[in-house]
Parts: sequence; C-alpha cells; structure tokens
Amino acid sequence: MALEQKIKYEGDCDREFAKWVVSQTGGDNLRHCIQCGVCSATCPLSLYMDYTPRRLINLAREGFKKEVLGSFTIWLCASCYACRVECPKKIHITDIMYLLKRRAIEEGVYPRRFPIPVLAREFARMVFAFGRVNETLLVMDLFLRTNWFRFLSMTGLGLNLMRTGRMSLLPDHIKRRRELRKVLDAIDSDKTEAVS
Amino acid sequence: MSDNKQKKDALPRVGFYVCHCGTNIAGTIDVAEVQKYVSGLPGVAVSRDYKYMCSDPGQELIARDIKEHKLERLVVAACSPNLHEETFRKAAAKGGLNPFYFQMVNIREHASWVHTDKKAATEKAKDLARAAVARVQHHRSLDKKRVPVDPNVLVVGGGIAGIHAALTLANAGKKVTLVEREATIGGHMALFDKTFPTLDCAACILTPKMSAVKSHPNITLWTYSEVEKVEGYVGNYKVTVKRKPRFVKEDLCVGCMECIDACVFKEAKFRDKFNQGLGKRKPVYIDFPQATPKVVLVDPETCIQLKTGKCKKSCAAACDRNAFDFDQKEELKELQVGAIVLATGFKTYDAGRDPNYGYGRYPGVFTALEIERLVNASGPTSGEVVLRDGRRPKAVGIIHCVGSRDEKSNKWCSRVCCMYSLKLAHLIKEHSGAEVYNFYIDMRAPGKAYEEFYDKLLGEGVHFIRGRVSEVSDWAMTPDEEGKLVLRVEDTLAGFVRRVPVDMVVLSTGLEPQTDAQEVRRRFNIGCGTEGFFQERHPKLAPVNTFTDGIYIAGACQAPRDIPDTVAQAGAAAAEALSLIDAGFVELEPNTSHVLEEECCGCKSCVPLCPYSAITFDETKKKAVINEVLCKGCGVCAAACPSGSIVQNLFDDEEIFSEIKGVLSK
Amino acid sequence: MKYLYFPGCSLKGSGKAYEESFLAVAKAVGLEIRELEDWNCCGATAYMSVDETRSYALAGRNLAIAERENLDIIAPCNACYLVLNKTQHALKDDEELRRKVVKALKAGGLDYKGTVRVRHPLDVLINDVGLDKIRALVKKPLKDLKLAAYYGCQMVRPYASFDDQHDPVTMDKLMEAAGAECVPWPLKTRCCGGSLTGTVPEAGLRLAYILLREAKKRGAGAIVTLCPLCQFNLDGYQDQMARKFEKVDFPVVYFTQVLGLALGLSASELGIQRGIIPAGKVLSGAR
Amino acid sequence: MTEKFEPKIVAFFCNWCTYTAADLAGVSRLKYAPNVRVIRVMCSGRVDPQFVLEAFARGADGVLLGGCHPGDCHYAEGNYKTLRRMRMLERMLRGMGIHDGRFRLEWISGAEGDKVRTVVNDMTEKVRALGPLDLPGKFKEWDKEMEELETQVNSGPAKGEAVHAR
Repeated sequence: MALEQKIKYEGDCDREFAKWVVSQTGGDNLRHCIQCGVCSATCPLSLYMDYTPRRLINLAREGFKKEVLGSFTIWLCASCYACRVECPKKIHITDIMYLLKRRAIEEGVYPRRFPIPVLAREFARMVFAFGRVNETLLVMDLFLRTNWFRFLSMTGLGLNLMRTGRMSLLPDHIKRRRELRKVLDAIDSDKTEAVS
Repeated sequence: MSDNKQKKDALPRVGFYVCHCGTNIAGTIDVAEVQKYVSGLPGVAVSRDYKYMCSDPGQELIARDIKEHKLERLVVAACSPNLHEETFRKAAAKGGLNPFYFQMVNIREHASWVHTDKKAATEKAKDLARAAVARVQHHRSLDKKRVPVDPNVLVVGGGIAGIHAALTLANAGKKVTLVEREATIGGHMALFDKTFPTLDCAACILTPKMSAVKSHPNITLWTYSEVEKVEGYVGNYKVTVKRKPRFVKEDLCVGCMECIDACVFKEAKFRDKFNQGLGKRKPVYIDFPQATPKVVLVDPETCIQLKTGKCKKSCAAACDRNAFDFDQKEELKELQVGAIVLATGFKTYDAGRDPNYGYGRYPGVFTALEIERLVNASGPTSGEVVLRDGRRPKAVGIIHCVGSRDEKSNKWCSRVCCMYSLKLAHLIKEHSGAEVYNFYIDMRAPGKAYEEFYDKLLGEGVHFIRGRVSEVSDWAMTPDEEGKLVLRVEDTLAGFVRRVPVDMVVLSTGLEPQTDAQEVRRRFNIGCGTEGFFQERHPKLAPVNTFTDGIYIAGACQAPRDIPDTVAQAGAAAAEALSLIDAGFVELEPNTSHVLEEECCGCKSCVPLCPYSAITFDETKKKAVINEVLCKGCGVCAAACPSGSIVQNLFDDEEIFSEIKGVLSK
Repeated sequence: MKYLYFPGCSLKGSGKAYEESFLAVAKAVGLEIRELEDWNCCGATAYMSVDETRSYALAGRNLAIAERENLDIIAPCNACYLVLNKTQHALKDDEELRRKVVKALKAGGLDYKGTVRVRHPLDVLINDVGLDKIRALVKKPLKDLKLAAYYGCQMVRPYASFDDQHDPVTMDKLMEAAGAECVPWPLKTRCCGGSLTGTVPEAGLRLAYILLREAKKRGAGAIVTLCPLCQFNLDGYQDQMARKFEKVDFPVVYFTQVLGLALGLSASELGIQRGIIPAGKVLSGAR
Repeated sequence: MTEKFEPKIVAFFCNWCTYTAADLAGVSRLKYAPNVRVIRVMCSGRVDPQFVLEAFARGADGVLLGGCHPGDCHYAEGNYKTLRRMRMLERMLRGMGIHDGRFRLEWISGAEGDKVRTVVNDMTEKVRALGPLDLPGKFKEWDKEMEELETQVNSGPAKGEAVHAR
C-alpha cells in the first residue's frame, strides 16, 4: 500500500483561479456556500464523482485549481439543475460546472479519452458546419475517436434504430449557413477578448 | 422670511464641540480641520475637539465652558441624536443653559462610518456643522412637557413571556390585564413534554405560573380575546379589546367536563388544533387538562345548536351549574393603560412548503410539534411514539433547519431547532428504543449546559450526520429500504452520499413571525424588521423597547428565542414598564406646534389635517387653536399653513431655513 | 391560436415519433402550427461547455428569426425548451452579454429584442387549449391504462414557469383527461442520465434503469414522457440494462402519443411503431 | 481629467423611519456617496414644499425626501399628506424647468439601512449625469441682465417708440 502525502501547502492554492471563478457569471455568490451538501445529496451522479459537488465548490473557492480542473466531477454533470434548485444559498452550481468545463478545455487539462469533452468539441464543430446535429453521425464520430470497442457494442442499438426508422445517415443542414457562421465568428470568443 | 428675531450685530455666543469618538469619527474625518473652520464662523465663541464628548470629562468640559465663556448656544458634532442627544442636553442644563439651546450634528452614522473618501467626509462634516451653528441661533428656550402616566398595564399574548411579564408586574402591585387570543394561556410551551437542556417537564414549570396568573388579584385574564384598537400615547393608552363568545359563562364553569361526555356527538371527530391534528375533539371541548382558565368552549363551526339551532343541547342539560349560554355575543371592552407589553410569540414554518420532504404526502413524516404531542403523556397517544397507523418505528430521522437558513424560505437560523431536535432525539429513543439519526448542518448549542446536553446525546448513541437532506421518498434501491422512507444526504464529514432508510421522519421546522404580525404591529404603531419580526429600538442598548415610547416587546415576537431568554426578556420588559409607571409622569419632547394668533387668518385649512384632532376652530375669535396635550408634534399642520402662522417648536421654519442655508452656503 | 414550432435536432432523428404525434395532436385540438423557418440547433447541454457567449448567440438566432413573425414558439424537446428560455433570461439579466450577442446577430443581419415567449406543449395544451376542451375531444378514453408520468429534469428546472419543481402535475392531469391513470411515483423529475447514459454507461445507464424498474414496480404499464433524450435513454438501452442489471422490457411513450390515441388518431399517425420496446400491445390493450 | 462634478444633494429624512435607517446603514458600515446632507424632521409631512424650493434656490443640485412606508407613519397619516403635496410640487418643478431626476421621494422603513445606500448612490449618479443646477449662479446672471436692461431703459427711450408700462 503506497503511502501518499496528503498535506496541502498554501502554495498549492491559486488565489487568482479562485477570484476568476467568483468573477464569472454564475459564480458571484459562490463564497456564500455553507457546505451543507444538499447539492451532492440531490445530484443523481454525485456517487460516481471523485469530488462531490460540495467539495468541488469548496476547492474552487479556495483556489485548488489542479484538483478542480483535473476532476471527473465537472464532466459527469448532466446539467439537470437539481443542485441549483435545492441550494439554500441560490448558488448556480450548474453554471459553475460549465465555466469550469470551458476552462478545462481551454487549458487542455480534460481527461484525454473521456467521451464528454470530445462530444462537446465534436458537437460544436458539427453545428458550425451544418447548423444542425445528426445524432447518428455524432455518436459514430465520437466512438471512433474515443473507444472502438464501445462502437462495436452499439450495433444492437443501431439495428433497432434502423428498424424503427429513427436513424438517418444524411447530415441535415440549415439554408443560410453563411449567416450562422458570420454570427458565430462575430463573437470574439471570450478567451481572446482584452480584459477590460 | 420674517427677519431674524435676534439683533443683527449681537449673535448669541455659540460653543461648538467636535468629538473624535476614539477613531470612529477621527479615523475618517479631520476633526482638527472642522474645529478650526467652525471657530471662524460668526457667533462661535468656543470651538474645541475632544476624544470622547459623551464621557464625563467631555460633559464637564461643556458645563465649565458655558459658565466661563457665558455661552448662549451649544452645538456638538458626534454620533446620532438617537444615542446622545439627551446626554448633551443634560450637560447644557448642568452649565445653566436651557437644554433646548442645543443642536446635535450626526457625523458618525451619517458620515465617518459610511464614507471612505476622507476629504469629502471632512467637507460634509464642516457643512453639517455650519448648518447646525446657523440653526442653533434661532433656537428658543423650551421646557419638557410632563404628562401623568396611568399605572395600569396591558400584556398582549399569554405564552410564557406574557405570563412572566404579567406576574412580575402584578407582584409589583400594578393592575395588569392579560389578553390571550386562544382559549387558554400557555402558548407553545403548553404543547411540550420536556424542555431542554435540563429535560424538566414543561407542564411542571408552566402550570404553577398559569394558576398564579389565574388567582392573582392584580391580574385580569381575558382569554379568547384580541386587541381591536389602540389610541392615545405613552402613559395614556385607550385600548379596545374584542372578547370572542365561548357560549359558556366563565364564572360558572369549573371545568368538570361532564358536558363533553354528554354531547350529542358520541365520539370526538373534529380536528384537535391543540394536538396538531393528531387527536380529535368534540364541538364542546377544552384544550388540555391544565388549561387556564379551566373553562370549556363551544366551536361555532361544528356545534349543531350554533349552526342550525336544532339540537337537544344534552351538554347544557348535563351542566348542573347551568353555565351554557348559546346566545352569547362578541363583546368590545375598553381599558385605560399607561404601558403595553407585547408578547405575541411566533409561528412554526409550514413544513408543506418543502415538497421534497414529503410532509402531507408520506404519513411517516411528522413536524416537530406533532412529535412534542406524541411523546407527551397527556397527548393523543399518551406518550407512545407510534406512527399514524399505530406501528412502532424502528428507525427515526430528525431533519434540522427545515425552513431555516434557506434563501428560498427563511434566511435566518431559528436558534432553537438544534436544541429541541436533541431533546426529541432523546425522548424518541427513550420512548421507543428506535435508532435515531439527526441530520444537521451546524450543531448550534451555545447556551448554558447546552453543549453538555449535546454530549449526552452523543453518548446515547444517536447517529449525527452532518448534511442537509435533499429528499425524503419511498423508492427503494436495496431490500432493507423496502417499505421505508429513504433520506438521501451527503455525509459531508465522511465525504460520500448516503441513503438512510427510516420509518419516521421528524421535520424540525424553524420559527417565523405570526401570520398577522403586520396588522398587529400597525395596530400598536411599532416598526417591523424586513422579515416581519417586531423591531426593537436598539439591538444592544434597548432590546425590549420599541420606537414608540410606552410599548415594549418580549420573547419570540422580536426574534427566534428559547424559553430562558424569553423569560429574561419578559422580566426586562416588565422592568421597563415599571420604571415608566413608577416615575409617575413622562417627559414629552416639546416639539408640539402652536398658532400665532395675530398671524392666523382663520382659513381652517389646518383643522382637518390633524390625525389626533388636536386642532379646533375658535368660532368667536375666528382663529385655529391647537390643544398642546393632544398634539404629538408631527408638524404636518405647520407645513400646510398658507400664512406660516403655525410654529412647531424645535422645527420652526426659520430654524430649518437657516439649516438649509447653512448646509449649502460655501 | 397560432404558434411557431421549434423541432430541434432530436425530433428529426431519434425523436421522430414525438414530432409526428405532437403535430397530429396539435391539429386535432385546433392549434395552428408552423415550423420555425431555417431554425438551427439550440446547442443543448453540449455547446455551453465550449463557449458561453457563442452558445447564447447560436440559440439567439432562432429567437431573432421568430421575432420577425412575433408568434410564441413551442419547443417540445426539454433541452431546446430550457436552452431557449435560459438564453432569454441570460440576455435580459446580463447587459454585457446582451451587447455582445446582439452585435453578433446584427453581423448576420438579425436583430434580437427578446419579445417572443418560448412555451412547452404541455403549457399550451393545459393553459391555452384547456383541459375541458381536451376532455370533450376525447373519443376513446384509455381505460385501465396505468402510466408513470416522467417529466425529466430540464422542463421544470431551473425555471418552474408553469408547473411545480418538485411535484409537477400538468402531464398527470392531461393523461387523466385521456382516461389513463397515473400511478404515484416519486421519480417524476429525477434525471435519466442525459448525454451520459450512452457515452458513460458505467454512470448513466443505472439512472435510466432505476426509473424503469421503479415504474414497473409501481404497477405502471408504460412510462409516458415529454423529452426525446429521456425517451431514447429509457427505450434504447434496455438490451444493455438486461446484460448489466436485469431484463426490464418496459415500453416508453410520449404523452402526445397517448393523448393522440385517446383523441381517436391511428397508431401509425402517432409513430407508436417507432418504440424499440413495442408499446402497441400495452396501449391497445387499454382500448 | 477635469475635476469630476460632485452634485450637492439636500435630504429631508423623517426621524422615525428614514433617519433611523440611515443610522442603521452607519452601524452596519455600509458605504455610500458623500454627496448628501441630511436635515432631520419629525415627519415627512413636516416638509413644506418651500423647503425644497429653498434648497434648490440655495444651490442644491438635488433634493431627496425620505419618509415611512404608507401605513407605517408614526403619526398615522403624515406620509399620505407628503405624497399629495410632493406630487403637486413635482409638477411645479417640471414647470420651472427643473428636471424630474433632481427631486426624489422615497419610502424607507427603519429596518431598510441598505435601501438608504442604494437610493443615495443611485441618486448621486443620476444627478451627476444631469450636471449642476446652480440656481444661485443663474440668479446672478439674471440680476446682471436686469441691471443692464435697467441702465438701457434709464438712458432714455429711442425716438417715437411707445414706452410699455414700466
């Protein structure tokens, strides 16, 4: 049993990261959390998370950037908003999970072959290209990139969908694709915007 | 504007003092600069700054300066007049100066504490000081008005607070009227079996006090009654009380309860509010054996005779003292009192407002008050802790902070739920031997012997799980959850989510203001906090006073509070009332208004304005006249008088105009 | 009563039956429905993880197009319904965000003022059409059909605009109007796993399985739902659940299909045959 | 950057509610703009519209009147009379060309310390945006103009021009 040193020195806290989280929309009343744990209790996926939502909120406001951005928790959030509804301090925990996901993608620290971040990126690319998403193509593209074996085990589902006419291999797209691209490109993405 | 009454050249000699208040003022305002600036203003004979003006040396400084420099006016720039106006008026009087030749300048609460820009705060202090110096030159010498105080007292609310206040006042020889809305006094405490932290029985310590109230010669007890209207002012309140009909003559009934057995309804089938709906009662009933007064009452909504008039009235027949009177009507009674103590108590949070806890949907979910009745020997199950279907629970979950510390319902901590949850945990364990779980966020046990009580519960093997329960539901994941209520919670100390199956759930609901708190406070003309609890004059210096002189508050009507603090406050409120009554008179601020007869043209526009009808019209002299005893000094008439012939002392037009000029002239 | 209809990508793909039954029922109760011209994907739960401002501009384009015709939008899919509403809220509350999104939409020749309301079909059926009118139109009440009413999460959270967040009842009432009975069921709004059920089955599959198992235990014949992703997660992975947990074999239908049957519409019109677990027997058994 | 315009605002606060709320704001150490000078009156009903006009005439850029919420007045009805008077005064001020934002009536109870902070900050910014009113300065200008006119008239009317009533 390899012993592992668990102490944290103040150097491990990144105060800037803590301030950044609080400055983002949705993160403003993060500091008022009384650590009651109702978010973890109501979250249907907290039992799979390495840090429960409550613990993650505390780590974020203390500035433990490495643990927060490297956690599975933010990627297991199904954005069902139960935590936001139950929170006695009205903290928008779901929005905080989103801004942490964006930061993790930005800094490239998300878990490599974990499907969800790849799904998000592929989803965005498909929307930018066609304006609409074709579920079948998206799922196939996702599993070809992350988990070959998983793709094979989905054949049963594929056949069922074909049988019931719920599968279409032709990518559907909007008419004015250039218009949508102009809109999306017009937004200088949050990252490059000069900090006013 | 009528020209300045004082001769132009000889302005009255003004003494100006600016207080450092330690660093509270000096920390933000350059007091030396203010002192130097004011010393140059016209009429200022003395200008000093001092570390603590309100201290004895500070006040002596004023008295000595008045004598030595023959000062005729006094201005002190320090804290809010609500705090030390009286102090400096006394200091002026000690120096031989009429106390109303004094004007206070608020540069602490209104300046140094609320501004960060030092230069701007100093400029503001100088402007306000200049305004006060200009204003004080128009002040006139006045003396306080004395009004006699009626020695009787009204106590509203018959809970433990009202009972203790009434007894304290009565024992001091004052005539007290105790008005209680329910049919018996005792309030919430009468519901409890035991009280924390000593576990002594609520009835044992409450009943003697209730019977003392009943038998005390100085206390008139009006139960099943409510205060309708309050008029008058400190020392002279006229109160109208509505006495609801019991349909039973109080002086005849001795509470033998024969009539209840004789009632046409053979079993009790109506909701028993006292037992929180767990028990049933008949149309004629009494709340609990030790009810005070021990008199039955008839519920008009369920009694056939009162609803239809066609009942053989077996109850009246069974009463050998002939106490029944079915055509009793509502009565209005008037009384004169000098002081009023409000002890109207609290309401518990409605557990139905949290649907995820399933109160009302799952029969196994109870509120804390329901459990108080279950564990009580005189309760519906004579002390047996059983579920609504009679089963004995093997596991019980107590959820703290229901409707407390939650932005979506009540933001505040209700202060008593942790302690009563510990008490209920002990009683449930003692009565049923069940496994008991307490789900808390922070275990708050701050009082005397409170932490020791928590320690006792730890020793008894109660499971304490730190986490707020997210839901109570009846779907099972494992076999031993079948047929149980499952509580999903994150055990934040263990670090993982747990599903705890129990048979009974107790919701420790928090305390909130009574539903009619707003109307009651308007009736007594006192203020309310934003949440709805009554507003005390000052949280530390005057916790049982209100902004209305002569009206005092005690107990949970002012904020969530446990029994020891409530009784302490009840005693404090009684003491405040006694000090008012024993003084025999009360000095009223002389800021009443009067009419300058030579200038009044008799247009009568002021007469309808006065809410206290203090203004009458003298038909012979064709002039308006203000009765200065009735006038409360609001100044509404002074502002409305077209010819400016109504003068309000201390707030005369000239004084305010000079203040405006002073504040703005650079 | 004229409305714009925002189908969303799912209703053109795996949720085809929801579109068929919704359009059929809408016509039957007299709603005038027109598909939103050139609508684009709302971004669902995925896009927000990539770029917040862009995701609001993406959804905002649909709102801007709808504002040209100034009609309420009906968004049957929970995710689209939430994202479009969340966009309205965000652009109303955050000045800075609004400025950026409006500027971006202008670059595409669109302007956004936020005047159009985004409605759920349940809200329209209950509040605009009204239960009485629907009861009157019911021709074949589905007697002794027991259903578990599953609302999913994003319809009631975080904005509870027309129903209760913990114990919604609008779909129950509608099913009762159709003659069916809704069994008491505490998992009405518990998440089905969303995008995790398919992609991270170690976590997501169990959530869907819990819903099916509990509904079956409560004596329901089928789960009735109002979200294409929930229907897909509950209906599509029952083979994998059989391998991992136990065989469930439990039909999952849309509330518009059940209501359609009660209004006398044919099974094929309502896409009943599109269920991977056949629902025909349970639904017809009731007639 | 030129000296930022600091508006001068005179406030009449009723003793029972708004003045106590301002004290509460002080006790709670809330921070707000230093542009307001408070004058205490026993009831908002004591504020004579002439006080407001006098404040403007003496150089105030804004006037704030704080009273108890309707129904809370310590003297039962004082604030109702304030409401009536100030609605009329607002119309008069508009007639005189004084912008709406310069006079403001707010109901602030004794427990709403934070409302004092938000109202004072908000009003300071709004009046700052309106810029200085500076009636005393205008009065001087108008006086100068009158004097010039007077010297012109006294130096004799031009030939044949009808002299209007002086």
